[in-house]
Amino acid sequence: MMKKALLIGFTVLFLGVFLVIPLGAVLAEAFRKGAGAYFAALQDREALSAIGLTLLCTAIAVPASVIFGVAAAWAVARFRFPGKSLLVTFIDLPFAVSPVVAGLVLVLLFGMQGALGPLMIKSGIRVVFAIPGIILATIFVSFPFVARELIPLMQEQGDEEEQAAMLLGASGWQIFWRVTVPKIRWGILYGVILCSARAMGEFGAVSVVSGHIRGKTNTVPLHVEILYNEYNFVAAFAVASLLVLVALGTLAAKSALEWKVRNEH
Amino acid sequence: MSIEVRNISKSFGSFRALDNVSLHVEQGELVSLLGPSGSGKTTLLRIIAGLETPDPSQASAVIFDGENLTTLSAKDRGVGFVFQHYALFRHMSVFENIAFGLRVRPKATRPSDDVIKAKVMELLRLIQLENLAERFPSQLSGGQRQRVALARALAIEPRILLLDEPFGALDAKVRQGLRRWLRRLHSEITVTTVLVTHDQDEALEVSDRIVVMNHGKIEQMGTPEEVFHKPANEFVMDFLGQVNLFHARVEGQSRKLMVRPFDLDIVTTKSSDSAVPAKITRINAAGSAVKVELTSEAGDAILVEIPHDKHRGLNLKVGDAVFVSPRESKVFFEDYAI
Amino acid sequence: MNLLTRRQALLSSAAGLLSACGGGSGTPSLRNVSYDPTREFYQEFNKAFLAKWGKPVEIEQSHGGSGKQARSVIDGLEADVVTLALAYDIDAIAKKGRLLPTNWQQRLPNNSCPYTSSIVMVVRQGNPKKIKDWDDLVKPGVQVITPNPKTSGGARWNYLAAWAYALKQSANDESKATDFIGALFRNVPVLDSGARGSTTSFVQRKLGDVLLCWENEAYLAKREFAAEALEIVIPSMSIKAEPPVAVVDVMVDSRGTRDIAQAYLEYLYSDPGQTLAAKHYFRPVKGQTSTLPEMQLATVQEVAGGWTAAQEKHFDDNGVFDRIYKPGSPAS
Amino acid sequence: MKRVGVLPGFGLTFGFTVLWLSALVLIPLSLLFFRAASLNLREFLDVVLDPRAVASYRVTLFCSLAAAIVNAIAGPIVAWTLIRVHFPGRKLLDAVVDLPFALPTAVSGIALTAVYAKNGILGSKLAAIGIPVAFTPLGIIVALTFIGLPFVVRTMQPAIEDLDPTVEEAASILGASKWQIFRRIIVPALLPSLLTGFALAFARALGEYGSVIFISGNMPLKTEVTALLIVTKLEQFDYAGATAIGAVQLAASFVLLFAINGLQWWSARRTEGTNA
Repeated sequence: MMKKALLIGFTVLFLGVFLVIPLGAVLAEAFRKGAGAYFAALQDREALSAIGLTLLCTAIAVPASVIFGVAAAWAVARFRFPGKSLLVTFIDLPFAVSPVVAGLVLVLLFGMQGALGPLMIKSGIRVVFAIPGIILATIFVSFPFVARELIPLMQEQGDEEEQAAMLLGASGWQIFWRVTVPKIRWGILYGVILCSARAMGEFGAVSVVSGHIRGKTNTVPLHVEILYNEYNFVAAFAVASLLVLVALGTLAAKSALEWKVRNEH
Repeated sequence: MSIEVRNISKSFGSFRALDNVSLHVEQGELVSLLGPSGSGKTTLLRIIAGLETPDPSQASAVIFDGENLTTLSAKDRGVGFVFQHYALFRHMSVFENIAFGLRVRPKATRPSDDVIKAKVMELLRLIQLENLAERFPSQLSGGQRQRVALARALAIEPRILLLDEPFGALDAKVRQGLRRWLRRLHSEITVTTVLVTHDQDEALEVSDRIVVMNHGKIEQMGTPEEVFHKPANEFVMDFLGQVNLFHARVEGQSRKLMVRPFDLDIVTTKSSDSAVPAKITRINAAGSAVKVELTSEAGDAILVEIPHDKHRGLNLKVGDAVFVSPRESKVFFEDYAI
Repeated sequence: MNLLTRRQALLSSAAGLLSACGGGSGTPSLRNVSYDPTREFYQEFNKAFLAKWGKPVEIEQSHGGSGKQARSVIDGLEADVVTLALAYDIDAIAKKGRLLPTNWQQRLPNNSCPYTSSIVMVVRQGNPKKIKDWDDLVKPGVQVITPNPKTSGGARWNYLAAWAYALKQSANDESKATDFIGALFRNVPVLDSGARGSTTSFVQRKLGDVLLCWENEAYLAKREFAAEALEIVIPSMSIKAEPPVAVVDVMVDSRGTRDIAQAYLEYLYSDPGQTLAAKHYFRPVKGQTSTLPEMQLATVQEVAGGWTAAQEKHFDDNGVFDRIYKPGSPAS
Repeated sequence: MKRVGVLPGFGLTFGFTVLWLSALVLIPLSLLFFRAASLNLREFLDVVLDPRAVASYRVTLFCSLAAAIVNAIAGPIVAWTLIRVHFPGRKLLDAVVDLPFALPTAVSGIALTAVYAKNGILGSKLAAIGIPVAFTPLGIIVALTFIGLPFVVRTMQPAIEDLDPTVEEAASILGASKWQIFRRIIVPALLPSLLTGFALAFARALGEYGSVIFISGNMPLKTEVTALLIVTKLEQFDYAGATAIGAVQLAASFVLLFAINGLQWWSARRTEGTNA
């Protein structure tokens, strides 16, 4: 009992100091002028356009992360091969790369002074300072999440169930869909939640490649920055709190799903 | 279906798990691979199943009924395999676990749902778990999980059945019951079976033949009687039961002498030259025989097993000075039998 | 290639659908890439221009740090006109990006600056530290808030205003002026990366005693944070900040927007344009009289021999500003 | 390629992984080195060994490590509590853990600065007892702890969920003490994910920009982080200098991640070895 109280106390205190109070600061500012101002900020035309673009980026980045993550985790956790540590390190690299650098390399690649840029711009393809660049930047910063969630999980779980399935005559896809996916679904879900949160919240890299064109290439975080720089703190934090609500919403959805699955059993 | 393993070696890095092993298992036999951990028995089993690939060599082969399977995937070998920790599909019910091997068959050969259901129910009856079909593995006891794993392996009507330490994770009582059950089951369905174990009692009780392994090599193959009563060498003798070790001088030379406890006798008077004086330190009369622990003058600990009536006749007490003499002549001098 | 274009088109249209924003591909668009403090001004100016222009056109605004915006244009951000904080940034577009001729400043009146501004001081209610002029900023115990000149165009104007004053006080003795700048930055507790970040530090975080900022920003802050009752201090002299504008030739020619781009910039010099600039606390350059107080202003040309020289001498690596923060120097 | 493992799909998954990584990570990042190579060695060294650059490495490294250590200690406790201990509000706290990912880093920076500045709700109390947070290295550590926390908690949660409670029970029946259960059963099972979380939190902190610049004060030599130095170079149109520092930072992150991953494989192999 004592131990439980200690654990709860520590968790509440730590998360409180580092997460809950800053979150409170965001929400308090967002509602400083009342719910009317809050909802007005969300219905602004440019806010809506930023939300749309952010949803689009997320809708592309998350499936990319899932497909990559499952493939990478399968290769890394199920086989022994030389250079595995190196491969895992490369998967981690996008986390370590400064968002500023991540944006910069896209500019170095697709910018007008870049390696591929002049050619692509001549053929009418714009990557940086247009939506494809924003999507690429989002994918770059968010794609390792599912892989990173799954690799330790699949290593921990081992592959005896898969071996058993194989000995029972199951093909590779059958093993994957019927045995592995159910085993790792919570890992995938966690990965998806993290990946979508990160994809929606990415600021640094997207900021470099966006061009900040109002109503066109502004994502939600960039829109927040603009509002903040206009001293429109209420609107800035209102739009930012939207991202918090999305994060809370996905977690609620996850809990509901967990509950449902548990009750089915 | 018979199994033939020829000249198989397997290394993990610098560790040599199997060293040029050959083995033959007859149709319908139940063979145990017995050895301490690290002896290579599990590796051999996994190579037969196709879960490991042997070190490449021209001479090596795994042959089922004359068909060379060395390069065939585990998926297509038609082997039933039971893992030490069962490897049940944790998200599937008992029913679905057993049905899995049938459900994943290609459309052309997949039985209908009714046939699958009938087959699974039959297997559930065989493992006496008819009532638990809808349970999940986490809701079963260890022994129940073990039986589900076996039923799952049998569902695909395997050509051979491989069991990796099937009772290793269970407590002694359950293990006893399952052993006997496995023996009965095997006589009912007579599928060629290879079982890996490090428990000599288990091997002696269930096997038609025992393969004793050590350090990646086969030390001896034979019926339980053969390996127990005619051990090929010191390791086999030591591994298959308790052994007393004596240091004796024979013909002027120092020799090592190994005798099983029930091959020794206790006498109160020095009856022969080979009788050794010793003092009784402990008497345990519980069990099928009376176990008497003694200490020789040289300070060696000696264990002797005598029948209860003999014990009563001698009226032994702790602290008594007695003599221990070999009853049987099957002992080892270093590495040869006399 | 074809596939890619189509996909890109699909993506853009998907974004368009999701964002429910208008402006179909039929309407021509004009893109103005500008710096941070002009947001409010161009919002109003664009409306006025659209009314005058009469034909349907969509004006797209992009705001950000001046240097960053210039870099984006060099790297391919399609801008029909650039309206930035310093000539140096448009020079970079001309030299590094080759998107407009290097003599761009001669193409519009007043060195292509349709409005000017200067640097002033903002203090708290009642001016508790009695700050009147630049000398007060180097006193011990006074904390000065200014962004980092290496990352902020506005901060470079702040710096040069102080430099101009120091040169004048020391009768053009550069080593004394350097000492003065060093002493000033020793009083800077926090270097924000942008001008509006500094304002926030000063107003919201209550950091520092005096904020150096654009004149127009000072009036905006005073209005936005009315509750703070901020006061504006006009120093004895300051710098004439000249934010220039230019048409980006390569872009307008490829997009067919030269006419409207040219008209757009010329409208800045018109009476309505100048009135709007004055309304947003910029100093108009033609006809209109400013409501802002008279100030003694030096130009960059006078204090540093132009932007290229100023950048090289003061702000590039190992320039005067960097030397303030060398290890072992008093400010470090 | 020699590989060990009998399950199918190695070629497909390995090929796809390598292809995707190359297109998205390796080729773009190699451009960084390519561009930095436009400097000659002397110029390169001048840029990357400049005292201010070196000071920024020190600040970045120290604060990142401190934040990662805080997370590596607090993260497992938080993750364990959120999964194993049931109390009202648990779900809500669990949800809040994702916050640092969801909030744009700039918003996080602003919110943290507001809370930890001298006039902030926590900052005022801490400043009163002589611990100023915002605009000091401690402020950077706070921001980096905030940024890195979800990495540790979220990588550990599936592993904790997967940890079979019956194993712990079995161990306690076998007479193992709490400490033995912890050391012999829980630690080996959770160590890989803890190390992963630590590595990611650490690496992420090394490159963090948005949340740090608001709370750090950005004073050269004291609280200026390396990412800011890169931005500073870019503002001067100095791509070569920016990419040179970026390349150094990337190389350092890579070496650190590689070392930690290597350590993890090594420890995994060691535990495998003792089990066999």
